[in-house]
Amino acid sequence: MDLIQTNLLTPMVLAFVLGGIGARVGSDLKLPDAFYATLSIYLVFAIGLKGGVALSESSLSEIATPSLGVLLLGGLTPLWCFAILRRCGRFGVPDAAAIAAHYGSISIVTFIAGISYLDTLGVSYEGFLPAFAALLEIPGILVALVLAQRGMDGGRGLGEGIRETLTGRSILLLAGGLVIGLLSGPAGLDKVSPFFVDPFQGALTLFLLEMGRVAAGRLEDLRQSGAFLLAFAIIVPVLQGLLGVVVGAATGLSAGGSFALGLLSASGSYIAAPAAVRLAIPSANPSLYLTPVLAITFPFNLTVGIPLFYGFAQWWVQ
Amino acid sequence: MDLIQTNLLTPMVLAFVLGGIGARVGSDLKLPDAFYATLSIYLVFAIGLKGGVALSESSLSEIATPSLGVLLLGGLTPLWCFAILRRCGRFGVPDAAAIAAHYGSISIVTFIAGISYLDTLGVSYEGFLPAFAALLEIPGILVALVLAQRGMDGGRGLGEGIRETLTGRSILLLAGGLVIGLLSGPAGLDKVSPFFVDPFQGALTLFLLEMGRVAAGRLEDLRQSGAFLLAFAIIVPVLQGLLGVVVGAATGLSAGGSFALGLLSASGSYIAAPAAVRLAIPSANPSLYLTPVLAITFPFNLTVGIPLFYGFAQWWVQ
Amino acid sequence: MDLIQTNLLTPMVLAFVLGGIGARVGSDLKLPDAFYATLSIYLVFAIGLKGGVALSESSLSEIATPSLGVLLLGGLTPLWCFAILRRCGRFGVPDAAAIAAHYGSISIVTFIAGISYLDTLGVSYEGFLPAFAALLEIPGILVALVLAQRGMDGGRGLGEGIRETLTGRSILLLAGGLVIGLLSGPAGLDKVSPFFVDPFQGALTLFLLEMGRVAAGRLEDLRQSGAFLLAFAIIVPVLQGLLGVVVGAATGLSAGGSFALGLLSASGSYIAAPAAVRLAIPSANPSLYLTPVLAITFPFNLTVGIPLFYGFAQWWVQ
Amino acid sequence: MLTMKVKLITIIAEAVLEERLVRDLRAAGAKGFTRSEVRGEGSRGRRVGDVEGANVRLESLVSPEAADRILETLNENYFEHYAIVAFVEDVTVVRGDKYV
Amino acid sequence: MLTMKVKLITIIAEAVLEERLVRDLRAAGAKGFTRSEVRGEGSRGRRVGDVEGANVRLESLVSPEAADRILETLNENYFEHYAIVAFVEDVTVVRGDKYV
Amino acid sequence: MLTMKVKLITIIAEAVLEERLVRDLRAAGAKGFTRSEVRGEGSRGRRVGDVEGANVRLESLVSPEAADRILETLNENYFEHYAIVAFVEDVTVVRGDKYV
Ligand SMILES: Nc1ncnc2c1ncn2[C@@H]1O[C@H](COP(=O)(O)O)[C@@H](O)[C@H]1O
Ligand SMILES: Nc1ncnc2c1ncn2[C@@H]1O[C@H](COP(=O)(O)O)[C@@H](O)[C@H]1O
Ligand SMILES: Nc1ncnc2c1ncn2[C@@H]1O[C@H](COP(=O)(O)O)[C@@H](O)[C@H]1O
Ligand code: NA
Ligand code: NA
Ligand code: NA
Repeated sequence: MDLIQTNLLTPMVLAFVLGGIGARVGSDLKLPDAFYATLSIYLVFAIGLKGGVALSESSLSEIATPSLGVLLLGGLTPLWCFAILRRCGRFGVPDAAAIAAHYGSISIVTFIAGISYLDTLGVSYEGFLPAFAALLEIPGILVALVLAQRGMDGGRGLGEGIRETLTGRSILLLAGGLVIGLLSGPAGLDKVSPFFVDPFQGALTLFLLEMGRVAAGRLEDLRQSGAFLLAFAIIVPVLQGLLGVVVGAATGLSAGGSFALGLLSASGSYIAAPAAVRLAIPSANPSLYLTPVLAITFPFNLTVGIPLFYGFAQWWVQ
Repeated sequence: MDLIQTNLLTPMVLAFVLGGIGARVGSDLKLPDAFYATLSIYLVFAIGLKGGVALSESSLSEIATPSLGVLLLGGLTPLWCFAILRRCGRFGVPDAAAIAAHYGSISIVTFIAGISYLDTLGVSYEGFLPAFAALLEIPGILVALVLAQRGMDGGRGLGEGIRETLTGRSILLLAGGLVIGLLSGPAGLDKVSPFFVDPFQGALTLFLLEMGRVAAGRLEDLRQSGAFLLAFAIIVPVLQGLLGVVVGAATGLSAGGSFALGLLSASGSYIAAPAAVRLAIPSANPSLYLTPVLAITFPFNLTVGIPLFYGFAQWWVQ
Repeated sequence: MDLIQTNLLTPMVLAFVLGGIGARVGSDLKLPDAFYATLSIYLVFAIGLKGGVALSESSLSEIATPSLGVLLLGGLTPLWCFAILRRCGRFGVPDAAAIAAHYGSISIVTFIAGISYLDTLGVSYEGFLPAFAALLEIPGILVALVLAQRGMDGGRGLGEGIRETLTGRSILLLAGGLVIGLLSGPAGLDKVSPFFVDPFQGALTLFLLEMGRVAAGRLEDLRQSGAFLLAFAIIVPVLQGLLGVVVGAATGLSAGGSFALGLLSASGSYIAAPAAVRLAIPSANPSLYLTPVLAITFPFNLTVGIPLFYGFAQWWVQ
Repeated sequence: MLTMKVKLITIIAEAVLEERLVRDLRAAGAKGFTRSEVRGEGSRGRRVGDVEGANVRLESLVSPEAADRILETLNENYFEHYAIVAFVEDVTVVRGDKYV
Repeated sequence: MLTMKVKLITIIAEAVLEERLVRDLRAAGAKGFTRSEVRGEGSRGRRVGDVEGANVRLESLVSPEAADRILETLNENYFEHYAIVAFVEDVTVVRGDKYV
Repeated sequence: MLTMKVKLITIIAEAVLEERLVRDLRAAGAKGFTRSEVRGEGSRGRRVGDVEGANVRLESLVSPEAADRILETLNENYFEHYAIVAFVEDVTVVRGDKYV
């Protein structure tokens, strides 16, 4: 309970709520698109940079085992999501694959919020975790696109979808930030930390203000998604989160690291996946894949998921 | 005299002058609209946040009396402004009401500049002052819109104007920031202060650079407003400022707090009021209400008003 | 060698490379135009501000001699560039003058990177150097425009080009920042340094990410410019850089200051000059003047030029 | 491929009117519209837009009757007091039944 | 001064399609085009654009045949599944051979 | 409601020309205009716009004579050396005397 409170009454989470309220009362609390885009570039690049510097202080052997676990997780998630959506949800192939792609991939902002949470609690974690975020972003999307292919005719979509995914901005910035952090090391980070490190949580607060607005705007579409998808958007993240913690612990991560891996698995993508899916699976309905991720799973993880997975990780890793 | 100098030779005021000069020599010193909008969101939210945290450390009894004074001030200002403009200025109802709305409401940027001034001098003030800025922004506009109604036919304008005012971005951000600060407290502020607190005055400097440009662009319209309005735009703020200080002191505020309340009363709105007035009183002439506020009162308060009201507050509150 | 490494493996230079790679693989790593414009305003104003504060602590006699050297350098550079381009390069008058204008003027971002380099090494330099950047930006362009005039008919172009140059944003911001820094002094800077000083290098990193993208986009045009221009774009900066160091040392600057002056001379303008030239010399081909400056000289100076000129300055000034 | 003629109405107005105009468009029967941010100068000089930053440009594909209704509304409610212009032109679209 | 009639085709679509549409324009024979960022609402409600931020507006001056080819392509590949509208109109240009 | 036909001229050009074009528009008799920021690619490839960030799009409602004058000016002073296109079309407006 205390864990939840530590998480809920932060400026970040509260700003998310404020953004949602603003949208509800019809206020123009909208950040300019240009600033929203800039903030997301900043956040992703900054987390990559910090990760890279931490990576430069890690040994390959520490990273090898957990990496395998992460890749496995990324590849399998869309498979079982797809199966559930087809069997239990009775969704068509395109919609099932589209939703599976989103839950197979990850939300970097959710991850960033989780890391901020650990920082607040003063809990340590493996510095190379952002590399896992990069690793986990892509395979889920690719596997799901291949699944979709079975139910479609054209081949143009898949190729383009894969290219889009691989050259996507967030991956390139995260990976680029990692490499830059790796190469320039702590001395390099020192020079830029008053820009990329210190103001980070504040920038995240403003970003979440806007996310709240966007998520609230999606709420109207919830009826369209149906009860099954609502349940899916909460139950699957919970299961994925617990599973991620277990995989993390099994591959030797600390409690903090296992928590972060769990949170990553629990999160659903709303930047890379939508763009790729829109191009590769045009017949899938965006309301079905975007609304649950944005209006249910993201706020759920932000508020309940973070303390839940952290509590579980603490209890499990001992 | 020394007080003026402390105020005039700051990067903020000088940036305002630079922006004005840039506009005069025809240079393209314009900040992108997106950044200007972002800066104003940032500044208003940040001041709310800080205020909220301070509020969380105040007791209700401290706030009750001054709040009453503030509300009275907000409701009465447009009444006597309206009367002066009608009687002495011979303005029509729409224009008089429009101008009264602007001087009845407040300029949050002027307030922010005043707070920065106190910070520079190391003078303490009641932390809950930003709440007063929020309280003072609205009633002046509403009262003036009601005044305008008497001279108009349609009812659509008033309703919309009131809705606009209440859900306006600056109020929501200020109030939202206050609540977030209140809930997350000093610990929450700590996490985001490298973003919302430390760089604040620098961001304000850039904002004022742009304000200078905008204000200078208005100078050409001064002829249109006539000598009466020019005098009004200086004399009324001075009277309002002195009155605000007296009210502040009478309701128990410190010298710093009384100064801030005076400055608030002296300031005229150029964000919330214009939008509301434009929709609710279409027949009022924007040059008549916007130019004095932006091109006279704002620079006057920024340069002369701040040290003047501070000097008076110091002398009065003893 | 070590000097190069100190320079190459910084987040700034690496971000430039990342931006270039992003453009090459067709990723949308583009910063919004509005943010790019904002960053450049921020960087130029910040460097001016810091320079102004430093200037406020310098004596006129320190500045007089080097200023003369700087002005001479600025006026003569386009002359000999023009001669080389006409004689050896066989360029027509408009193109030769256009290119000469770019190399006669300076790149403020290159200068900023050089200053950051000195800061990293902990090497001291004359605080009034930013004033030289302002001094050096204009004369090179003006001289080149006059040269172009001899081969043209209209008079409209020149006048407009000169006006454009003098009221250009970067000059006004740099000069304005200098004056503001001068007037508000160290106390003024203190208030805004968490915004203008501390995050500076980080902001520069993001800016260079975008510059890398833009420069890489120009690479395709290199074929058009021909081998002569490629060589010109490296050899001339090297000569100019060495010359600048010598002039700096001869007029009494420290090693750090001489280096900075050398780097300034070596750099080519890609903001002020293109705009002025485009208006004043319409018949010159933009690919011929912009591509070498942006795609060759700028990256060259950023990576090789900075350590080269610094090494030379160290060796020469003793 | 079946093409069809419809009307394109473009409205440029001070930003403060944006939400009202959108409601008016819908009320007159527009099925969709597109907005963008523009800056402008007109016969009545600069306006509130100065501070608020911008004008808004709305364009909507509509039936000829809807176009007339919109012009009528603009004429009655806005042209006198606000900074606003509007113009209508003929355009060809595919699947035109979507707009009318 | 020789003027000429050409076609102006305007496409408004969800931003994710931008690069594809540009390729299609070129393939159909467009010699140039202009893009801008817009926001919109249409018959099929809000779309992916919600997150990605915006729609894109492409306009291109082309020959009548190219305009037809582009409409054809849009009709076949996009209209069914994507948030997109397109319209064609007649405009007068100078030096029209640049566009056809 | 009295409608009237006027000309809409649209100019898309590299941003560096913005102020000049505005002056030319006024000189040719335009009573107002609207600007927006766009990006473009044309027959002459990318231009200075690359660094400066953008093209500018100017649109102005004018009389037929003014439209001709403007095209003439563009033809004489800009088309050869600058990245610029312009086109004219017929549009219907209310209270057309404001524009001519
Ligand atoms: N002749 C015109 N051509 C194009 N846009 C115009 C014209 N006149 C006015 N505008 C636009 O409409 C807005 C309001 O104009 P006005 O009502 O004349 O002040 C201006 O800011 C311009 O964006
Ligand atoms: N009738 C219309 N007039 C103008 N733009 C439209 C119209 N309908 C749709 N749009 C634009 O096209 C996009 C896609 O519309 P739709 O395919 O109807 O969802 C919208 O976001 C609008 O920007
Ligand atoms: N065919 C075209 N259709 C629409 N816009 C064009 C076209 N050609 C050129 N443009 C625009 O005009 C600018 C200059 O083109 P250009 O002079 O051909 O290099 C381009 O950047 C585009 O924005
Ligand atoms: Na996931
Ligand atoms: Na007031
Ligand atoms: Na130079």
